[in-house]
Amino acid sequence: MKKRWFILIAVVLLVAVVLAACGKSSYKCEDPYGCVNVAPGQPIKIGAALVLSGPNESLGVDSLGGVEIAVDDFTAANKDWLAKGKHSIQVVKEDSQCSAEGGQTAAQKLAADKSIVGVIGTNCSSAGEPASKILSDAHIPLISPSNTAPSLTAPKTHAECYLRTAHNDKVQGKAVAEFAYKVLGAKTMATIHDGSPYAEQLQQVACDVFKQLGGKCVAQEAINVGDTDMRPVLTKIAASKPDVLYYPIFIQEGALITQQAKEVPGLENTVLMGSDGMISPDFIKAAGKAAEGMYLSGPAAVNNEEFNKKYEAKYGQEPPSAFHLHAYDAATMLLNAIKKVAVVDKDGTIHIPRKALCQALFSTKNFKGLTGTLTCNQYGDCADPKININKIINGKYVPVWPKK
Amino acid sequence: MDSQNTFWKSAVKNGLLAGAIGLYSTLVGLVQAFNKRAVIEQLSLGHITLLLSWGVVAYVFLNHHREAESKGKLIAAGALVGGLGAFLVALLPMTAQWVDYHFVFVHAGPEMYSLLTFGKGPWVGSAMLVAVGALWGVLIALVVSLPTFWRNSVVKAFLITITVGLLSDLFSGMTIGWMFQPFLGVEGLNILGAVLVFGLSIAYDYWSAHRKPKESAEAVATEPTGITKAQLRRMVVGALALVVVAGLPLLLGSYLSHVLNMVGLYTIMGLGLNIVVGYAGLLDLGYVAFFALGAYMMGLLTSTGPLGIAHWTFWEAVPFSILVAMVAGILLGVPVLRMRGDYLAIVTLGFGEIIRILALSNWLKPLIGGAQGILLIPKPPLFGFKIQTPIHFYYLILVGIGLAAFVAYRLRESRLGRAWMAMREDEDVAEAMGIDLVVTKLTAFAFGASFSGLAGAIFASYVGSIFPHSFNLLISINVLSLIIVGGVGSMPGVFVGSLALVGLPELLREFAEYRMLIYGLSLIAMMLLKPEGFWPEPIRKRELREEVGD
Amino acid sequence: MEPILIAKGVTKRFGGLVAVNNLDFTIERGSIASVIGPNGAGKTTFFNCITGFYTPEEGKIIFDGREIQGLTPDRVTRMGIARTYQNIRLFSNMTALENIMVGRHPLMHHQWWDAILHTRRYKREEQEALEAARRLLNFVGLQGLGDQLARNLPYGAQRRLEIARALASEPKLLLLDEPTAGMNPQETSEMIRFIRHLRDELGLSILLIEHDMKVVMTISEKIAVMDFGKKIAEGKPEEIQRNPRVIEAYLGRGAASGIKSATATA
Amino acid sequence: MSEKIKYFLERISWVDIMVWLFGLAILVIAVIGVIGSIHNAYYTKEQWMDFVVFGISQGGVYALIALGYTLVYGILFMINFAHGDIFMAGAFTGYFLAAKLNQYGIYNSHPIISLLLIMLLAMVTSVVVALITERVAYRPLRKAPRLVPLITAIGASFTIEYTFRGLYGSGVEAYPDMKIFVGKTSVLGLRILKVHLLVIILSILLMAALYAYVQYTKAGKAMRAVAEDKDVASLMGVDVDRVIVNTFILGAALAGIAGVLYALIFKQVHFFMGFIPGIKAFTAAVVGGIGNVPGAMLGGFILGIFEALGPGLILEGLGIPASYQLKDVIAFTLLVLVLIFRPTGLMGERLSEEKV
Repeated sequence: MKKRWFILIAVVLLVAVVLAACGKSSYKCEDPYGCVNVAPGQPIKIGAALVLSGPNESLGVDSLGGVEIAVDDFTAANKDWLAKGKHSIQVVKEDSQCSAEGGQTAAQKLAADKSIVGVIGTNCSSAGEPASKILSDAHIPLISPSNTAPSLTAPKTHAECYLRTAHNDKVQGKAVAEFAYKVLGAKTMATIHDGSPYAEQLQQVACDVFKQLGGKCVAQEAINVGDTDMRPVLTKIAASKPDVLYYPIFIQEGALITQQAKEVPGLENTVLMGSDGMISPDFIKAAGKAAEGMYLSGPAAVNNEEFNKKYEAKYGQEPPSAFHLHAYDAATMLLNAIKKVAVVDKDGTIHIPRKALCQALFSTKNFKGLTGTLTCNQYGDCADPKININKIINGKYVPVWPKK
Repeated sequence: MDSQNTFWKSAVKNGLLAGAIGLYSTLVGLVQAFNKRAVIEQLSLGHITLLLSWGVVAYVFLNHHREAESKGKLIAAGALVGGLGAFLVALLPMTAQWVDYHFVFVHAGPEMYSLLTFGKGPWVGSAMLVAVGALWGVLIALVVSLPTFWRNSVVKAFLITITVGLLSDLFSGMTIGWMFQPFLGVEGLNILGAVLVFGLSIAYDYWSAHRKPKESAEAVATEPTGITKAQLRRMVVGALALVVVAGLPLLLGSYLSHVLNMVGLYTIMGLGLNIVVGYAGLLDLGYVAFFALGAYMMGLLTSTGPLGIAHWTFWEAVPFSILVAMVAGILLGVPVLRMRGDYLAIVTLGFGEIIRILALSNWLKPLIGGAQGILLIPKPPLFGFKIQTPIHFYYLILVGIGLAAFVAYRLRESRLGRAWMAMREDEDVAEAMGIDLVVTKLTAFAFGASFSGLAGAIFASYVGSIFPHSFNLLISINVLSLIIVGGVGSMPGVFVGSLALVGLPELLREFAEYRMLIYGLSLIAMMLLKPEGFWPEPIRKRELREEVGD
Repeated sequence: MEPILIAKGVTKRFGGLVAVNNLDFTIERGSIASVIGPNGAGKTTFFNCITGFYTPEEGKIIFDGREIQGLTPDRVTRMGIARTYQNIRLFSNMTALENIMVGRHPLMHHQWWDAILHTRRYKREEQEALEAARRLLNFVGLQGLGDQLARNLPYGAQRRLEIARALASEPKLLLLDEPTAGMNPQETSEMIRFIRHLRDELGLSILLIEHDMKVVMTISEKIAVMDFGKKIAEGKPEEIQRNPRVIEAYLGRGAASGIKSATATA
Repeated sequence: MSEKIKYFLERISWVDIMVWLFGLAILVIAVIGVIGSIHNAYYTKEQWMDFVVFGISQGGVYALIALGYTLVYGILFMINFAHGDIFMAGAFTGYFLAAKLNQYGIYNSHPIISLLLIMLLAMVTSVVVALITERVAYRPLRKAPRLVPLITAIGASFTIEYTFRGLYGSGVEAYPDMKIFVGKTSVLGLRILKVHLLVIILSILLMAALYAYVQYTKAGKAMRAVAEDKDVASLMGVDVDRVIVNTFILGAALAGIAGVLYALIFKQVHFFMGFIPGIKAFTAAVVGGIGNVPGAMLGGFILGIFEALGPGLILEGLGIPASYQLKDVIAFTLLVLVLIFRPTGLMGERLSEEKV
């Protein structure tokens, strides 16, 4: 039997060597980080490291839709370019979860696949921290549609080839505070977060700015994911009678607070505000009538009629969260950059130099995306940071600020 | 005549069961979700799921009646079971025009119906589905009526081929991945690969069944002087194993090494919890607390960010991580000294949650970062070299496992180890044997916690940033499950358990939302199949052996 | 002969029930003494008071010149008292040898660091323990069964293993709780011989609780009879046999209670 | 003299002293917190009463789930980890009926009948899930070491959760408002939400019924006999399997009702909703003394009240920010404290020394 094993291995080796020899091409890669070579008939692979399980899954499903539609659109627009070598574009999905170790695992898996050109992700900043480092070490660009933690693009801590089309928390927190103080005329504000880094950061920024403007942050409370009885914490907040209650959390707990706030004496005149974590048809469904009149901040471009049509046609539902357009832009940016730096051989093989790709991404200027006009700075912030405040009227998100 | 009736009755019953399982996997969405994943050329995992849900029932049923019934009847029964199973599933698309299943079942929609009916409409398609089910049943009946050797071999080869196909994308990520390219499709195996795997599996079975059993005789033969052949063989095998273990990550590439690293971290934790639960019999559901403490200690002491308090290196901080976890183990051990069994379980669970919530709290945010966690935790330096990639960490973790296993093993073979086990068996009698329960319990908690602290410290440095969300109850549950799946109290069992419960789920990542379902089902299945664990603790033979320890 | 154990006015209550009532009892060094009495007379409770499982509300228990009432069981054991249980309580998932080695726990002193580093102290003690365990295994006639799990041993072997485990701590006083329970006449007489052998060979003092009158009468040098927690008689076997109160308490009511207990389990 | 000191020193249990000191320290901190909070006078009297009412209604739900834990534990001595998910199964399935009834207007025109129908469906679903779980995951392992069924229970918990996620989807579904239960009413001068009143009354009624069932019916007596000693009970002619199945049915039916009540208070249902209430209910059962039916009720209410009241009453007085985040810390500390002073729970039988 041992002999048979040897024979088998020998055959395998032989076949492999022959195949490797056939694959030789005329292009010589001079990029210091190497090149991705896509043989004719093979797909160009881009990764999607998104949260595809657990409580924040709608965020990932939403972004994934954006990426896939971007790929469809790019494929349709660049038929000739792809047709030469019979290429297609394949999206490799990885669940990065909403945690550091999830981000790490997804990044490791994508980094191990040498045919991956670039990655869209992650959704949660906690996953983005390790993922950005690992993928940059592998010279694979990572573009996030919804990481909002400032540290990811801070001068000292950013990763070499990490970019994002999402706005920084600081922008949104500021918008909320300004809207509450200037437009609503609120003098006191209370906040609730759910212990997620995103919500915690956002309410902190909002509070800080609100104070700078001259208002008062009367209570900063927190709940835990999975809590259901919000009445005690709301009763506590009611005792300080805030003008505005801001809770930038997610659908489940957000809906509970919205509903129960109506039942707690003392909060009758308090205006409720939330953020993009609750911009979702699911939220309206879960919170019901209680959500009427509530204000939600979010990226200015949430409702793109044309995109929504494509999304519904493809998935049979509305986009479940607020970052699909950012994901669309991220993917389009990546694909355009790939096309820009790629060298196509006579036989149709596409060569993509890695460092050049990364540089091309960072030099993106005045890119007309669905979220606005994107220009990347040296640390990887590409967003056109426009924030809208939406009001829920008859179960629809209606932008009310800034006035056009 | 009567037995005939019961045979057919039970065939119908099994057909209904097959249908129920088929309906379950369809409605839960397994079939549809897996349909996108090719395993062998065009055959998708979705198809396989359906076929397996009928096939397993049919196989078990037919195999049970193999002796008593004729071949023809088996085939007929197989067709009945498979066909009936398929019919029940086909009821969905057939009745869909009148009943709105989608109102309740999210996956019941046109996409699923067209998948089930091969896109041929409810009537033609359903007939096709039933035909496929019946044929599949016949095929299974044919396999069942093969002679024992071939039957087992074919079933095994079938399962192995599916598994290899399922995991085939891992091969391309390996360092030696190019070797496998000719056998892989865009996804999964190609026909060549599938045939090859199937054939190899059968060939191997054939070989191992027909080789001459001379080796067993060899093993018994003892040389009068010095080492026996068996011992020599053990040494050679041990040396080979060492080489393999050392070379593994180089062979597997960075992703699989990463998976092994996670398995390794859980192994360290498992070895620690094994002391608490396996040896001392103290049911601890809050084990993650010490993991968190080790990680946070490492983060605070080494981070180069604003929360770092000492800017030490990994090596300077590790002893403190272990020490802090150990002290915490003792402190949290004191209030539970008087509690037994399940009371202990819920209280430790509470401790684990308390630690996590405190780590998350606004209250302690100025010290440990709250929800924002601790960032910028540096990698361990090593003589001017930086331990950075998963492959590097593999060796670091390997050293950690070695250390933990060494300590656990030596403790087990001591007065303290026996005291732990005596306490596990009967606390009162142990006390009456002169064992100080307080000291014995607290040392168990302390050692268990210190292993967890070590794992946490490595984890923090490995991931580079830690967040309170990483330290949830699921980790405690996972560690407890893996030591029980491996075999309570057994050190090799810990490794087998973490391979099964940490390694496999990592490999099943692409099934995202179905991963936990598979995890839950396999926990139940594993315990039903092997209640004593996959590698139960071996009984130490020492009545007639002279040596003590080594 | 000087006494090894003196109990003076020991009283133990559970709520309203007085399980042991003002009991006085003395065991001479090197003797075999017994406590008998009908079910629920408080014999095992008295045992538990001696071994530290219970703290008597009143009275003193003096062992080897020191008061031991209220001490924890591990301390009592370390002072030199070992016991067995009425319903055998072995460490069932440990081997016979390991069971005995656990019994040697109080005589060993190495700490966890010794075990990890394999210091000389560890090696010496482990070697001694292993040898002692093998010796005891042979002594109780279980040679060759050392590597069996305790739960897999036959009933009689389990009884003897339990005694071996108790002996491993090298006690001065051995308490045996119904050592012949569930044994056939032949096993019983073997056990009688064995208990005598223990005393003669090892010079132990032995206190036993027994139901079987024949065993008690053949083996004991001194017998105390308990009923409802009280000692109703004390003396040599022949004295007890003649004592009218014992006959009344034991036979008169004992028969009735025997019937009752038989119906209760049915 | 020194003899006497030595005599006492030898008999002091340092562990007991340490453990008691530990408990005492927590109590002292709690008292300081309470004094601080009262001194702050941050809340009005009505608000304090509100906290208690919120706590009682939440506690009622906990108690109903806790009963399932306690019943199963009392008989099989196993933690049925999947019980929280059995609760979810009922509530989640009930939603679809509620939605349909609402669609046809029956929901608000015949609220009581609707509610009963929904509860019936929820009970049936929960019972079916519980029976399948028992048959597949627990019964084959009844003779196995105790940790093994614990692991299958954990496996069953995941399986049920993700099965329902697959069947019904991962989204949040919202029970429609039932008009007659919207708004507040006042009882004994307390303002109270109507839903809360309904939940409190129903849960107390159900518990009383259960207690009577266990205490006075033949089936209940058989149950207690099995709990006492399975072997003896089966010798006495009790069908042990049957009793165990009955116990699961009873626990699951209560969980199903609890699920609907929960959905009435909090409106939303989703596949993961059983996990945290499950753990809390188990905690409640232990606080009350696991295996003890009135204990589970008591434990549920106490836990509910502490969770609602504790952060405001204790933590704020200590100057801890965002105190509601630490609600679970209070819950688990309460558990530790109770077990320190009463190792078998508030109403659990004292481990009688006779059992040694």
